Amino acid sequence: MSDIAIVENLKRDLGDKVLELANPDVRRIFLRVAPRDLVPAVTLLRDKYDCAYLATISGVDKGETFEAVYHFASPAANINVRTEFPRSDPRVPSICAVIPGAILYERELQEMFGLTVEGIPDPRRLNLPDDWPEGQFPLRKDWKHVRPQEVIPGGKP
Amino acid sequence: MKIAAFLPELLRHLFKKPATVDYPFKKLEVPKDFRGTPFLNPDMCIVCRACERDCPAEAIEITSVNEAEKRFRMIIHNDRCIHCAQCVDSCPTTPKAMQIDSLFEIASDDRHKLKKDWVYVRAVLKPKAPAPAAPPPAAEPKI
Amino acid sequence: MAVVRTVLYLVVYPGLLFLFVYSTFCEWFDRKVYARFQNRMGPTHTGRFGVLQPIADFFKLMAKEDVVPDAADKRLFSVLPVIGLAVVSTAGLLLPVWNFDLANPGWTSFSGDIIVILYLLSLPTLILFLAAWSSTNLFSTIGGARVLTMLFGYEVPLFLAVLSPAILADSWRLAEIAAFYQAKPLLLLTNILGFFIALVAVQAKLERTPFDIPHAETEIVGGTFTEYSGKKLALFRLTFDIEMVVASGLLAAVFLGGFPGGAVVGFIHFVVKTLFIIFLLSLLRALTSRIRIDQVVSFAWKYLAPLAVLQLLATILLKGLIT
Amino acid sequence: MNFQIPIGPQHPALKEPISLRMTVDGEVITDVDIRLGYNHRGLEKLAEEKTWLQNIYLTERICGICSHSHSSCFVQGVEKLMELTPPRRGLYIRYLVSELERVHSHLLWLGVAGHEAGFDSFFMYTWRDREVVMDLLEMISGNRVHYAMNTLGGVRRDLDEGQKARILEGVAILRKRSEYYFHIGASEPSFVARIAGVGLLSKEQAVSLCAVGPVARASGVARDVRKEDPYAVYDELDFELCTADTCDVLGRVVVRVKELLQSYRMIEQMVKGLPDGDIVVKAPRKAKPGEVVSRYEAPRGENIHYIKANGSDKPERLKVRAPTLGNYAATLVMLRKGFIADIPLIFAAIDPCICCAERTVTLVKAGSGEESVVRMSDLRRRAIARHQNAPVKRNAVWPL
Repeated sequence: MSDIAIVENLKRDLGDKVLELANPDVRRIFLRVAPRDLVPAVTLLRDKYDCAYLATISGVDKGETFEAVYHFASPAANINVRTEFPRSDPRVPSICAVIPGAILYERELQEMFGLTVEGIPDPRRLNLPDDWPEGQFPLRKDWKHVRPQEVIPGGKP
Repeated sequence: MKIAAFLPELLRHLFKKPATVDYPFKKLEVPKDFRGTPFLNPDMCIVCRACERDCPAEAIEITSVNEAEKRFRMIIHNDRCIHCAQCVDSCPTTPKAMQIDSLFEIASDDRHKLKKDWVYVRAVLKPKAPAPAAPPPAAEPKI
Repeated sequence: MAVVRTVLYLVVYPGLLFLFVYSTFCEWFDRKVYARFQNRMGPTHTGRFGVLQPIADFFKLMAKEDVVPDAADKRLFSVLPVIGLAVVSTAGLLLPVWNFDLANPGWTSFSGDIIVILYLLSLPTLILFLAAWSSTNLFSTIGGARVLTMLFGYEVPLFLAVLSPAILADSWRLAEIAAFYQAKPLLLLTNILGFFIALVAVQAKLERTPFDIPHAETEIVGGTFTEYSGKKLALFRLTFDIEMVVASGLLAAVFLGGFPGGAVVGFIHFVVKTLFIIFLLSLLRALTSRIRIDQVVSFAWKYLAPLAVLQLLATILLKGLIT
Repeated sequence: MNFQIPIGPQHPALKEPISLRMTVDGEVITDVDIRLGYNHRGLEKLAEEKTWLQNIYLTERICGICSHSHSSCFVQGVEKLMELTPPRRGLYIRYLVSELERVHSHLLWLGVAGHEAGFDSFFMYTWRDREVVMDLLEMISGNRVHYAMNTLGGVRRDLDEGQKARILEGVAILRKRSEYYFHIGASEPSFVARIAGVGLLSKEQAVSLCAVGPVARASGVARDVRKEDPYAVYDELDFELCTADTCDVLGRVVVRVKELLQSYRMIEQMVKGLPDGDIVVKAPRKAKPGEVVSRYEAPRGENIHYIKANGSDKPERLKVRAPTLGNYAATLVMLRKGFIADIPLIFAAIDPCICCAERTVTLVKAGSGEESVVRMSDLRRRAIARHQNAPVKRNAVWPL
């Protein structure tokens, strides 16, 4: 199924839910939906477009809004679903019901950006250490890390 | 399913020379352009700081000892260096001021011994171009 | 004079000193042959061709810190290595190497000593289990359970395989069995099947690949020896080395026709035959991969035991024929 | 009565720190909980502070074994952002080194699988033959592990005739050895006994848990980025997709050895068909704003790099998803119902590159079994009882 065919079908199936649809490169399709339409869009992609394989979810901090890009990969093309939500109430629905493997990436999203993923089966912390202070979200742009001055043990500086 | 499928191979190797090399006593020679430790030949350097800017490990540090006589000092922190030879590629001079040798046994117990530094006067460019010997536009020195 | 001979027998020749030196030599031989099978060098720099490497390892371990876990049963934990060493060294004394004369059996070679040596050789397995059990470490508990489970696998085929030549030789005394086969070497060929079964079973007793499950380092870290360190670990490893020498000495005595000749010729026979058996053991070690504990038991009962019974049957039939 | 075994961060079977807590009943694993993060280096945050050129060497150090994969995936994406088209010869050399790296990674894995199963001779021989491909890589790129071959817009070193001849020679030796290992891997009874019927992952589980790479292909899922979404030169090379349908560790050994043989074919095609011309194109220092998803078939599975640029000379966001991460959910399903002896083998079967996958962790409900000391008698009784009714039905032929 070529890219153009996929784009046409997506427009037809999702209708008004599609806020933005781009095909910048061969076998690359970017689709933007509102957070509330995320789960139906993902279910449609899994059932009709054979995108059962979720590669990963990339969180992006765009200043006043957050953005989560869900990278699906079907044998035909790489379809990326994108949602934006304001920084004030960063909530996004969980797609673990549709794709069991997504739990991995949703927890990283939750931990690194401070988003709350509603309906996440296991909100445990991911790869940040247990004694990592609450409220610190490293991948946010405003989280600055000052590298300590390198001290070489022994001898002259 | 063959019993003792590995037997012929094992017996054949019983009296062959072992493949392992007795390293500290017998050394393997290193291929031609192996990436060892970067070093500077100061007379070629035009202090354009391309190497310092492009070094992924921030292992090159150029400080000016004395601005008037254009004396500079470059320190190569060989303990931080990742031996990628990007500094050699980014060096705009021909023949290259930054070069890399093929020395790989550089372990030492004190990191200070790994730091090498050169103090040099900035080379006066041969007046081939009428333009004054300004550093090439591509590099903006970051003092 | 007899007192001097006994002391010499106890302390020097097949006694402690000889067992210590020869077992470290055998370990070196095993490691070197195993390395050469794998096309690599093996120990080379400690002494000529690395001969002193096992001794160097032994003294290094003796100097290392000796940690006893506080939850462990201290007395049992520290006394077990010594008992293990003692048991295996006494088994070494029973080998028909020297100082025995066929006419009147002495304390070093009496009728029934094959049973005693087999019993003494299976004691270390129980000592290993106790060691694993008394160090209350998770991995060693599993290692201990595996040691026992494996015991049920290889013990019966080993006994059957070793006893069938004894039945043919119609005596339970190692020296007589060896003499019987020295007189009629052709009969040795009938025990070839028993020899291979015993080889595999001894490989399991010594816990060497493919049967090194109780201390498989990629699965349960150190297995039975996880908590042992320093002197205790050195003694345990020495116990295993001496056990290897004694087991291969036993197999050589029973299957390869003993060690004829007086002290010196007997000694050369002893060395050549045990080294040949150790060569076969390290060949077996290089050949296979470690198999799981349930596969050991099923392999032992599906293949080893029936073959051992078959060997026993053949021996009894042959015995009927030749008498 | 079961207790928890920590295959803790430090364990001889694990080359890198990862913690697996097994709830064990006798020798059978009933539940698994995995905990990562011991090797998390905050790579994505660091990438936002380095320039494009420096990031090549940063992404190369995500993983020691598949370093060229990550740097090629990154450079491929950035070249799209900067609208650079590297010359054909540069692309051929880049993907020649990536196929050589697949050969060295698979040979390494074969040895590790042998070592985990206790088959040390197999480990010694595979790693001795791996030196042939390591010397080739050192000859080409000047370093055995981090080749630093990639740069923006092409490759940094060229191949001359002598090197091309040496590569063809090396590949011929390696093909003969790989066929021998294929024969050994499938016929040495004690080794097959350890890998046949172990770590079962059915095809449906592989698809639903998003397994990637040889682990999915060993369960019959025919997905390979080089075929599905061919990048650069892979549409001009002919090679087959290697799958097996035994769904166990033996299948993964078979798939990886078949992939080795395919890689040899590709390397020969690339070396013989190496177009001439220059190898690199001048790259600007800044990238125009935009985003790109670049996919690459690493030896362990599919690499995804999502790169977003904001017009400066530093990336705004670099998201890396390494293949091992995709296989963790599948690992936990495989580990359940296995034996303790199988833990390192199943875990090694996905060829875990833990430092790659340190960005996320997966989970399974932790077993409730608490640590308890079992009395000796019932431990032995249970150990024996368990053998009579081995709960695991092995469908594969089991020679022992």
